[in-house]
Amino acid sequence: GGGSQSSGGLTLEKGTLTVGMEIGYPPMEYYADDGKTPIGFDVSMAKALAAKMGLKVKFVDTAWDGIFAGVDTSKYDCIMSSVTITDARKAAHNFTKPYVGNAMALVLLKNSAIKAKNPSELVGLGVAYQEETTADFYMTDLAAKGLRFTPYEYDKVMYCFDELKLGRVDAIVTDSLVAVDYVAPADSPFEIVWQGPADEVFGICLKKGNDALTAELDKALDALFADGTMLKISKEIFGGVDMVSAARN
Amino acid sequence: MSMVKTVGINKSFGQLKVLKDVSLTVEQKEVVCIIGPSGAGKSTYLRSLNKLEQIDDGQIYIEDKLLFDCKDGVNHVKMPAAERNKSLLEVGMVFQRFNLFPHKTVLENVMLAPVHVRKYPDGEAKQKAKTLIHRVGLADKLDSYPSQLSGGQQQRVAIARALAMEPRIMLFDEPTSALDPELVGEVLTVMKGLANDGMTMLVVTHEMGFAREAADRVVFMCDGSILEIASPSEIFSNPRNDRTRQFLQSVL
Amino acid sequence: MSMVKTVGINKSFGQLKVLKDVSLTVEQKEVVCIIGPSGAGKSTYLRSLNKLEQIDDGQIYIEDKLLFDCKDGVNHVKMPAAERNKSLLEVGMVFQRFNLFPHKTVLENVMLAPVHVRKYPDGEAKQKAKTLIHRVGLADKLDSYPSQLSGGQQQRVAIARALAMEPRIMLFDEPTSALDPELVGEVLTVMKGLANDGMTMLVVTHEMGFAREAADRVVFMCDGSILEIASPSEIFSNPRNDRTRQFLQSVL
Amino acid sequence: MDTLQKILSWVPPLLGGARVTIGLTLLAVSAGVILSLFLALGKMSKYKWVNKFCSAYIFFFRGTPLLMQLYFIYYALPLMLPVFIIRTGDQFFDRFIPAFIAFALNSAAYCAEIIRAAIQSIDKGQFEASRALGLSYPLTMSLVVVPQAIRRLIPPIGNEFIMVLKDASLVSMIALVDITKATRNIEGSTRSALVYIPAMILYLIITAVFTFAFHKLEKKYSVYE
Amino acid sequence: MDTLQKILSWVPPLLGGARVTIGLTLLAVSAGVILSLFLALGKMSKYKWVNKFCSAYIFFFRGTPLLMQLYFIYYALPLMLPVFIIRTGDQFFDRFIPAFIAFALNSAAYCAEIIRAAIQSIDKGQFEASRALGLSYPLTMSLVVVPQAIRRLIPPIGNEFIMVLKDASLVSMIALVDITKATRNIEGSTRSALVYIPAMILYLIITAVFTFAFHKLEKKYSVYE
Ligand SMILES: Nc1ncnc2c1ncn2[C@@H]1O[C@H](COP(=O)(O)OP(=O)(O)OP(=O)(O)O)[C@@H](O)[C@H]1O
Ligand SMILES: Nc1ncnc2c1ncn2[C@@H]1O[C@H](COP(=O)(O)OP(=O)(O)OP(=O)(O)O)[C@@H](O)[C@H]1O
Ligand SMILES: NC(=O)CC[C@H](N)C(=O)O
Ligand SMILES: [Mg+2]
Ligand SMILES: [Mg+2]
Repeated sequence: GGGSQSSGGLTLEKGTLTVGMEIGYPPMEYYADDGKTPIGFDVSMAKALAAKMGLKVKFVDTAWDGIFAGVDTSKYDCIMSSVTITDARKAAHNFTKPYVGNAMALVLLKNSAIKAKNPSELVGLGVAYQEETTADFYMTDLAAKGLRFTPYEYDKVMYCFDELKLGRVDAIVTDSLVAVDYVAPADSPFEIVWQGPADEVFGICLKKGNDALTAELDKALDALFADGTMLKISKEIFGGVDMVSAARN
Repeated sequence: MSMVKTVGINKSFGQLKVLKDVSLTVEQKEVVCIIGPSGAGKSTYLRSLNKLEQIDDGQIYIEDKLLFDCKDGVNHVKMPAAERNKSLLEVGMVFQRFNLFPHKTVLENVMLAPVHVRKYPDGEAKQKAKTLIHRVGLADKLDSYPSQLSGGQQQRVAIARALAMEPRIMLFDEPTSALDPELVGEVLTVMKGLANDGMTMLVVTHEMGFAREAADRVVFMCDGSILEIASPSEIFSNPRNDRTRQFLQSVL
Repeated sequence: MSMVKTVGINKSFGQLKVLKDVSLTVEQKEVVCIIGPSGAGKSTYLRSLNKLEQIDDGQIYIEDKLLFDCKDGVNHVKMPAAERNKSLLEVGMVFQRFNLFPHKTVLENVMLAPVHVRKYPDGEAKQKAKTLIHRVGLADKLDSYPSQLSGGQQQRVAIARALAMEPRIMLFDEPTSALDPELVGEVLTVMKGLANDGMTMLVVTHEMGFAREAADRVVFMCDGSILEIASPSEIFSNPRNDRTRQFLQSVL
Repeated sequence: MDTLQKILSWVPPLLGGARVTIGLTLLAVSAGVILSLFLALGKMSKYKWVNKFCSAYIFFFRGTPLLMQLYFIYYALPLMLPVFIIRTGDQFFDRFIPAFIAFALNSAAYCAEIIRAAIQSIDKGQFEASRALGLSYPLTMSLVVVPQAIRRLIPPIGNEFIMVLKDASLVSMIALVDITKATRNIEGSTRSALVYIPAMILYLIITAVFTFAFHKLEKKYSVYE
Repeated sequence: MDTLQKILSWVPPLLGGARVTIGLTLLAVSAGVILSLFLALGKMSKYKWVNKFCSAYIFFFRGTPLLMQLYFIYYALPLMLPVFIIRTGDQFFDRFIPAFIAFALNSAAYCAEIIRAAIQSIDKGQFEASRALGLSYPLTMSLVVVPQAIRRLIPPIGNEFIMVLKDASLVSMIALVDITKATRNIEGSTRSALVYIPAMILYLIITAVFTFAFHKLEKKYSVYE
């Protein structure tokens, strides 16, 4: 594409877009059944973006704890890992425009005895979430406002769901895009009982001040929206549902 | 009645034949010394009397009672284990390296077996232990731990400990060879006292002076066989066997 | 010229005074035996001649050269370390527990110091080592490891190893007391040979037979002091000091 | 001054974590020692199958990472076989108990080898003297061997204790708030790594205190030496 | 049949993880042993400050959890002091090298105690005989003490090696794909815990092979015993 010449010099490794992601966040980024091939929404998007920019793409699996430090210390060009755009993060990092819509979600077991209809009714309960994520911030915020619950923090979101299934926590707070994937199977033991406002949109995160590459990525992203690629990826991943368009409104 | 009688004992460790047809009878109140070079099988013989080693072939009688009649390592004497063990209690043993229980005081060392094996009441066992410790000259060391005693003192405690079980025969396996030369005397004195009091004793030793003075008979063992049995005066002044003569020359 | 001369040596371990004003002179070609009870300080004295122990007070001369003149643990003889070490090479030592290097063969044990300390060329050191090993009767054990030898053989290797440094005086610290009685003879024979060849020797021993036969003078030490020095015949037949008499009675 | 105040405010959560770290360690090593007694005797047993089972147990738990054992016991096993789901009605214990089980099973394997070595280090002469005095095997063990082995056990068991104390940091993976997890929580909220300093000091203090305690204990059991 | 095929498909990623596990262990223990030589000699040194520094180093690394040391070296230190940022131009090495550093520094502390114990276990008589023969301290060390110590080092260093092999599972926390991380990846994508079984077996095989190798090595160095 047209950006190929201009983008080449902007990346850490010439000709390659190095993408940091916490692989293990289905359906956004996770490993295929072989345990080593990254797949998912962000993976497809990254490939399409790189193709648009005339770059090769390389994925770097990173623990979520430390993923921002990684981009700060230039271990990769950008993070495409379901990063929710927040004010605090914006102050410390560059972001592209949002690319997918998302909300905070509360997940319980089906037929749960727990009657909470939203997170502020989780008083006295054990709540699982992934550490250092927006779910963590959301619950920490509620705690600061006086909600008394027991937090259970995990380094991978999959353990939150394991824990709920085993009955060792009462509820999970997580991104709705993840939650829908876990409740989708017919025999899923989980259900989503609440979704917050749909303003928890995801963007690509870059090192503060890396404006040139941010601009290039935004340009390529716009192009993918324009040519329908984003919609196609969304429908593929989310069973025919369009989760992307709302992020652009 | 003989105290200990062995007939045709054989014993191998793997390929190595350590005892070859060893027959010996020790009469009551007799003191028999076994001498011989290192590796002769002296310790193995002594230990087999006490079931510390399992013999391959041969018979062992204690006080005329047949306890072992072995063929290819299998004992053919049918007898309840408890009964055999009871007979074996007639045999006391003193080791080269004392083998006192380091975590017990002198008194506890001597009392332990009478209380737990003979089931003597505590008070009685204690009284008897004290008497025995007194007899070996350590009345002032009742509450010492073995590590606080000299080698000679430890060996005397070991003798008292063995005597506390009221054995009818005492086996000694080089009881003085781990001792400083100065300390050998005190242990030999105790042993001579025992002999004088009529204890039956079978003593492996390198102390030719003791053998000469205290033994009724001296046995010379070499390469797993008994080569000569004689009175001390005979064996020391006029050994019949060449190997005996050679050995005595090297150690005297 | 005397080989070793010590004047007023004192040495303490903490509160324990182990050597008290020990003065002794060993002339060239003289064989001096030190006897005495355990804890007398015999080993400590021997080791202080070799800098294995640091004396507190007193003087040590080797071949009339003053190497140590100590006061309160400080040596006041100013001399390059290399020079002192060179003089100390005149003193060879044989230990009770042999202390051979277990990872080296017999030949390597004997060659090691000549090659690395005296810087002898390999070939020459090897030739000399072989001669010495032959002399102690182990020509067929050149490539054996110490663990493959009997105690007596090991001690003979240790003697050859010490001799390989061509010392002018040899110290022996109970060279036979870790040995089985049968093996004592072979070591004493080698030592007697050395004495006959004119080696100056200072020997701590419990072997009264050796002292009687080989020593020019016998020193009796007790509680850190020299109590008696006399010829063997004198000291064994007619000890002047009570403590000497008592000691000799207990060991003879 | 401000920094000091900040650090002081971290002390209560760190101490809360220390309770979990120390509690888990004490319980797991205690249970491990008891279990290991059977394993050690089993591995020295003449019954072939007892012997094989104990050897396999020890080989397995010493041959795989504790982290993996923890994941397996905490997640995999209950997910595969629901009988292994532990429900106490208290979410803290729902995770503390599996962690305790994993650590105790693991520690048992290490302690078993320690106990075996200690028993085998007892001079053969002690067994022979006991035999010569007519003591039965159980009497020999209980009156002569075990009392002597205990003193030799204290240093290596103390070592194992310190090992488990540090390995307890793994429970942060299953959302138990030990010292390490408390540290990372504070690190996350303050966005500063300063908290590592008091946390490491806390670990060092705990290690030192327990090392000292085991040293005292060893001394106490060495009167006779 | 299908299950078998599935399990077989996990073998390549698990073996890939094994390369990281084994590579990290080999490098870290080798570096640790070299470093530990200085620490051990330092701790036996008569220079007070050298001695104190080495003791403090050993106390610190043995007294705090490896997981915390890893977090500290990988996350906290570079954030506080940018000089500690390691950039190689290769993502794998960017995390492998800090992990290697953490493991080597940690292992050095343990190996130092092993080496010290081995040297101190050499019979005092060996030093005395060397002295009596006129050997200087360096000659005594290099010709007499170290060659003997080496054989005694092999079993405990082998043990330490196996320990590090298992501790290497901690690198899954910094997203280095060792065996444990590969296992967790497969667990995540298959949503089944079956993968733990081949993973544990792989660990056991590796442990067994290295145990055997160290055993052989020990034998080779014991000709003279
Ligand atoms: N448990 C054992 N296994 C294998 N060989 C043994 C065992 N016990 C003894 N032997 C061997 O049996 C032989 C006889 O040993 P024994 O101890 O009976 O000799 P000894 O006459 O008592 O010698 P010493 O004077 O050295 O005590 C020796 O060659 C010894 O190495
Ligand atoms: N390094 C040391 N530290 C403390 N005390 C020591 C040391 N070496 C020896 N002693 C003590 O010094 C005294 C003399 O010891 P030394 O070894 O010289 O005696 P010895 O005459 O050689 O006795 P033995 O016949 O037992 O060898 C003893 O009481 C001993 O315990
Ligand atoms: N990969 C993730 O775990 C993202 C979680 C969440 N969307 C956040 O940004 O904090
Ligand atoms: Mg014997
Ligand atoms: Mg001495």
